[in-house]
Amino acid sequence: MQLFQILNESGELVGEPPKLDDSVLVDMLRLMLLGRRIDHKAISLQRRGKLGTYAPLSGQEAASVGSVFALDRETDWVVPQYREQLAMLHHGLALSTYLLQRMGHPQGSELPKDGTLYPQQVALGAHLPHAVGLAWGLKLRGDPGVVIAYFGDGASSEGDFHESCNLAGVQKAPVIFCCQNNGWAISVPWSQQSAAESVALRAPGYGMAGLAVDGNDALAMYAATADAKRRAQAGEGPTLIEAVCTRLGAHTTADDPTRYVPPDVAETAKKRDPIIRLRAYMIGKGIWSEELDQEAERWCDAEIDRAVEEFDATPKPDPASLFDNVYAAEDPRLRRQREEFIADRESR
Amino acid sequence: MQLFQILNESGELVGEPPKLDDSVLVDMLRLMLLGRRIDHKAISLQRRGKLGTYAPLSGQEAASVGSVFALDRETDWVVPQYREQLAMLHHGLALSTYLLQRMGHPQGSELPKDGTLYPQQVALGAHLPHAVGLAWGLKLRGDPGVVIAYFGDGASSEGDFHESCNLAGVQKAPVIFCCQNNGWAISVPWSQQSAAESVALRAPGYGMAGLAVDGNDALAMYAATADAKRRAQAGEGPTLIEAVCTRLGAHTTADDPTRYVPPDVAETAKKRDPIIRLRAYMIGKGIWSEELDQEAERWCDAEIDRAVEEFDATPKPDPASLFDNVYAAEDPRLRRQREEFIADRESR
Amino acid sequence: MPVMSLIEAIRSTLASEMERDERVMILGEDVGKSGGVFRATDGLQERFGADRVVDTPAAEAAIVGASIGLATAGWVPVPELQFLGFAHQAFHQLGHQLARFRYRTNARFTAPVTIRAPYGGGVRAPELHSDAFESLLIHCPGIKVVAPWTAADAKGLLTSAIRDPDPVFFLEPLKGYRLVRDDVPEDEHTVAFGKLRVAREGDDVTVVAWSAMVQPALEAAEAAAADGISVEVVDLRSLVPLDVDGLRERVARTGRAIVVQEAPLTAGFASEVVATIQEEAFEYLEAPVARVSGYDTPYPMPQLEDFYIPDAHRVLRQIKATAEF
Amino acid sequence: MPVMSLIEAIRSTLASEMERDERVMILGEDVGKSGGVFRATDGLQERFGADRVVDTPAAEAAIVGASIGLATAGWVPVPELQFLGFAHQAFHQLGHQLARFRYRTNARFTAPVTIRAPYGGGVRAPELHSDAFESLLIHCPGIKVVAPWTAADAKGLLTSAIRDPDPVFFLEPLKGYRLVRDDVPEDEHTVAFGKLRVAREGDDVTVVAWSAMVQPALEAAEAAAADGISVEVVDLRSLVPLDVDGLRERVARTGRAIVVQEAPLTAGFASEVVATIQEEAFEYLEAPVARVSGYDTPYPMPQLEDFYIPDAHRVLRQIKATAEF
Ligand SMILES: Cc1ncc(C[n+]2csc(CCOP(=O)(O)OP(=O)(O)O)c2C)c(N)n1
Ligand SMILES: Cc1ncc(C[n+]2csc(CCOP(=O)(O)OP(=O)(O)O)c2C)c(N)n1
Ligand SMILES: [Mg+2]
Ligand SMILES: [Mg+2]
Repeated sequence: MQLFQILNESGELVGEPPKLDDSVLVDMLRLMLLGRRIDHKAISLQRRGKLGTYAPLSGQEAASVGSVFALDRETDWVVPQYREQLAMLHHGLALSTYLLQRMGHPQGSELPKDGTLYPQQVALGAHLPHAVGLAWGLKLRGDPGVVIAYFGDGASSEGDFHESCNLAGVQKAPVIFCCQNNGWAISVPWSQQSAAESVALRAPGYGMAGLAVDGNDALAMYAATADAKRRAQAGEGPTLIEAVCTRLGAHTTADDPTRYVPPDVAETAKKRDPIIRLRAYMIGKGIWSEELDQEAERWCDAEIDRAVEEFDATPKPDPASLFDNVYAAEDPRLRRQREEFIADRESR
Repeated sequence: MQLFQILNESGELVGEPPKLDDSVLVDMLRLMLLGRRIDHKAISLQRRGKLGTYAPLSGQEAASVGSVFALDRETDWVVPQYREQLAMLHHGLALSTYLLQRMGHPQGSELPKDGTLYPQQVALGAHLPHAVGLAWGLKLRGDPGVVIAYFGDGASSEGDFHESCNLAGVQKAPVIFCCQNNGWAISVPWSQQSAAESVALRAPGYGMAGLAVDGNDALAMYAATADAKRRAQAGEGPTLIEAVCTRLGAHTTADDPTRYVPPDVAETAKKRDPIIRLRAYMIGKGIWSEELDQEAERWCDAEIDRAVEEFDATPKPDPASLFDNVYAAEDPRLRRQREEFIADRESR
Repeated sequence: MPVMSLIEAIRSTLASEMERDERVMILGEDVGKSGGVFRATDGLQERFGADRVVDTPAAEAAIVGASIGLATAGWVPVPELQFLGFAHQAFHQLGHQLARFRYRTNARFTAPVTIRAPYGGGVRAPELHSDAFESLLIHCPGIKVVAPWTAADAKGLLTSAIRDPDPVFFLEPLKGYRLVRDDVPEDEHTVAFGKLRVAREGDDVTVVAWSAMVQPALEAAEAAAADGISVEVVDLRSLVPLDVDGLRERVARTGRAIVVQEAPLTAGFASEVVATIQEEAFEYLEAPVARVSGYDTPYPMPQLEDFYIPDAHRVLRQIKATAEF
Repeated sequence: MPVMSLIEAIRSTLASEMERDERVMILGEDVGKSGGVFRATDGLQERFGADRVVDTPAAEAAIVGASIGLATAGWVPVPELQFLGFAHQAFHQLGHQLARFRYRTNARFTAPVTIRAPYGGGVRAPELHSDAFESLLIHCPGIKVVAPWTAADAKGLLTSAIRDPDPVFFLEPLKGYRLVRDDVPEDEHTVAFGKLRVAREGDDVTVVAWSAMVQPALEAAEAAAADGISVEVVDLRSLVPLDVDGLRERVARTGRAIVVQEAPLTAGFASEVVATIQEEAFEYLEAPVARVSGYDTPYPMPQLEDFYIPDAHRVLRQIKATAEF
């Protein structure tokens, strides 16, 4: 399957690069580096019992960052699965909030007020109908915003994927389905997930545009997403982008990939590192350097340290808050349960 | 979209006809004629309150009969939706049983013992995973049988369709997905059901073979199904056949198509009548005649009259039979409910 | 007040709410051009346009799931599921997504979605068209569930549902669509959730019912009167929130209660009502709270459904047994 | 008898049943190569081959639905749902298809399918991984539902389930996988459905629990003994069929009953147990049958789950209240 590529594995141009200010490219690489650092930090926090199960994104930085940078955070929406830390941060989520979420703290559910970010979704593909309805609704209102929905190769097997793509096609909803095909659904390889060579091959079945992109190529992801957005806003409907990328780490901190990932696969994966590729291109372009590496490293550490400080400083949640936000107005039966709960706590 | 065709609308050969004994062609046409007669009879029975809601198949005779004739009743399975009267009859269902089913009589649920016929399915697409599991299971046992699953264009929008096609592809299950695209899901036209030009376009997304067939052409349906069966048995996996056909009547006797079907559409539909087409071909071939029309008519009436007699002669069901077949062995709580039920009936 | 059938009350309420609030939109299978298989949305597409009354593909999970996103975009979706039986296909979107959207986003997002579906048996419908599975929805915290029987309550509760900031499942008794006819207030009419309706006063036994079971309850009460038993009939109409105080008060008066449901016995909503009554009114109870219910079988074939669905005879027998206990 | 953890008992039972009957096959997400996210199927694919231990795509409706067809082809499928929370995606295949297959075909076809799924909270799992929604399955006539707590019962009930001619939902307490350890009979061991287990004898109050709630019930009983209240603890273990006679007998002895469940209160299975007890043992009851339950909220974030799940303290408080009533 021929993948849409702009940078080859050595970071050389093999296609027309999107017109981007150097500063934007720098911001993209910095966010990708931040993602890599967050993985390291989060995994060590998890090992020390300070964080719950964590899903690392190492290897998928270009797929997330390249696509989300092609959108406008003011007007365009991000509807994530659970491995889109970077897209969520880019859309205004505080890193400390993200960490609290991974720690199972209710404050971790806070989303930017009047932002354009949906909550992360644990159920595979269950957020896709939401993304379609949102895009459809924006279009009906004459709102220029488009919606990007992220999900994985495993999620593409769920019925919700199908119903969503089909409805989006019929309504010409301005939604971009961004499937990050990292080749694995926990332990199940793509070859056992589907007999199709590529997820992108499903687009014609919904009358929508589809493209298989080298997901380790940040520029290709940017260009493909920008084009999909243009089409969406022109009323040409949804696009299915398959970002063929690599999962460098485990599925989550609860997973042991050595049980199922063949060593050679793990090896070749490393070679495809999207950060190395973009960095090489930018160095060649003279807009990145070792100094900037160090500068970025300091910035990442500062960002993470600040987030961890806030995280550590966050008081434990009020137990009774588990009764909050079930309904706009608490019904009497639930109120009574809250009161019994408080009485029980006081009896301890 | 180019449809696979062997007979054009005038019944002239435009492709290589399948090698079929004349007697088989005669049987096919007779079964198609029987279907048309059953529709008329059933609709009048329904009007007189002797039958429940009925789903006519007029216009889809070639799609059902052409495909099912390519299969072996002894070894190949039929997994129908609810508009495959003819495929079910061909696979051993008694017409009287079918009528009882439409009347809501429990005896209408009787299926041929050790036959290869599944029950009709009311929930759209819900039978597709069953068909896949069945085909997969037969293959695992080294059984040569293949499975054909019938469903409509509306059902192709359900999540079950997607999950089933994808699983079938991965397991290379010997299943034939036969989508009868009659252009309507009750009042919803295909153009609002999907933005895809054709259901068959979905096949590549599952790594399976797909073909859009002129569903009003019995020979094309036979050939396409025979080929799909060959592939299935050769271990080449599932096939998605889209039978592009026409619904000449209402969705069911409860439906009024004049509310939504444009008159011209209804008119052009008539021209595509699959019976006229096959009959013209067979007359040209010298294997059908007006005498055979009359003979067939007599046969149809005899078949139907006999079925209606059996239907009329069937005693009302035993009320307590509603407790039968919930489990292999009745659990005490249910037994008590049955006893209370009987006591209540006796108290009347 | 004009007399309306249940279906007329629903249709006119949908129309007036769409008139009042242009954010209200309808989506579902066959709701547009054909006006719905029961004509609940008849004429609405002509009147409000194909953008606000939308025929969708046959995909229940997408209908419910898309409604969540439409709500975020500022719409007030009123999706129709053609029959409650097909809500099963959307169950993950109902119980896990729609019901929890406010909770899991700390109220950043809400989902003011009103799902309408016909349910219950008695019209010889095909398989899966007649099940009464309200308890499955009721056990999904975050969704409100209402099940009116009268046309007036249908108008009042549907109006309240559409204006409610939270998701509401609006259950319509299929059997009552044309059968039920009563006076419906012409002007704006809302019925607050969580308040039961006393359909008939009585002193000896309290029969609790909702939706299509109100009718056999009333018939049985009438018959019992002839035998000198004074039966009160309570129409819950709002299942979530449940009128716990109302239940206590009504049952405390009689000391004897029967709960009638169409659903299978085991784990049906009647068991919740029984458990609640005996928790709340134990000291007043002179007899066990009884259940008259559908049986623990799949919904039977149409020719057997009249034997399956509780009728006045069964309710009356239980009234006598409970009264004599 | 060897001491085994719950997960070991499940794994060894699966192995011995696959050994005994070559028609038994396992399918699900990650059950093969990786041996399951909780290692319930660890080593089975190496041992029995990739045809009988199959890694499927992430598609729950297909996993359950395909099992029906596999059964028709002569297999005895034992599908795993990775977490009960994802059974929602397959709900139509469970409640409408699997549960009714025998009924709707007049027994021409049966579906001897045993679905395994971990459920319940207490391990800080992410959203949707901890819900205890047994009552949704219990309200689907045609499926049997068992929920063991001890490793011995896990072996006995899983063996019975796999050999049962009807569909069985086998609920595994996620919290107990490694926590629970007890003596498990080495040889063939079956536990008949529909028989409760008396986990602790007592005379004053009967506490009814199942799955993970057996533990707080036992702890509370222990603590109550110190206060001079003799508490009996009943482990239902088989929810459908329900041991109605056993419940009557046990509660008749004490006249006081408490039902403990992890699920949300409203329309949870506890309400069925309460309704049944008060129907069966009304004359013996000296206090209302009480419920100690999860709350009517979505399952909370992990840091709040210990406050949500009923614990020994809550059960003990109710024991005192019920004893003093
Ligand atoms: C509906 C549903 N079924 C099953 C699961 C359990 N599960 C969690 S992650 C996962 C694999 C997902 O793989 P993929 O979609 O490729 O995303 P990735 O983890 O590779 O980013 C599964 C099966 C789930 N979360 N939701
Ligand atoms: C899961 C499900 N959703 C909705 C329905 C209601 N319904 C019955 S027939 C129908 C249209 C089906 O159209 P199609 O699949 O094209 O089959 P056709 O009737 O045209 O043969 C719908 C929506 C159903 N039976 N099952
Ligand atoms: Mg993946
Ligand atoms: Mg159709």
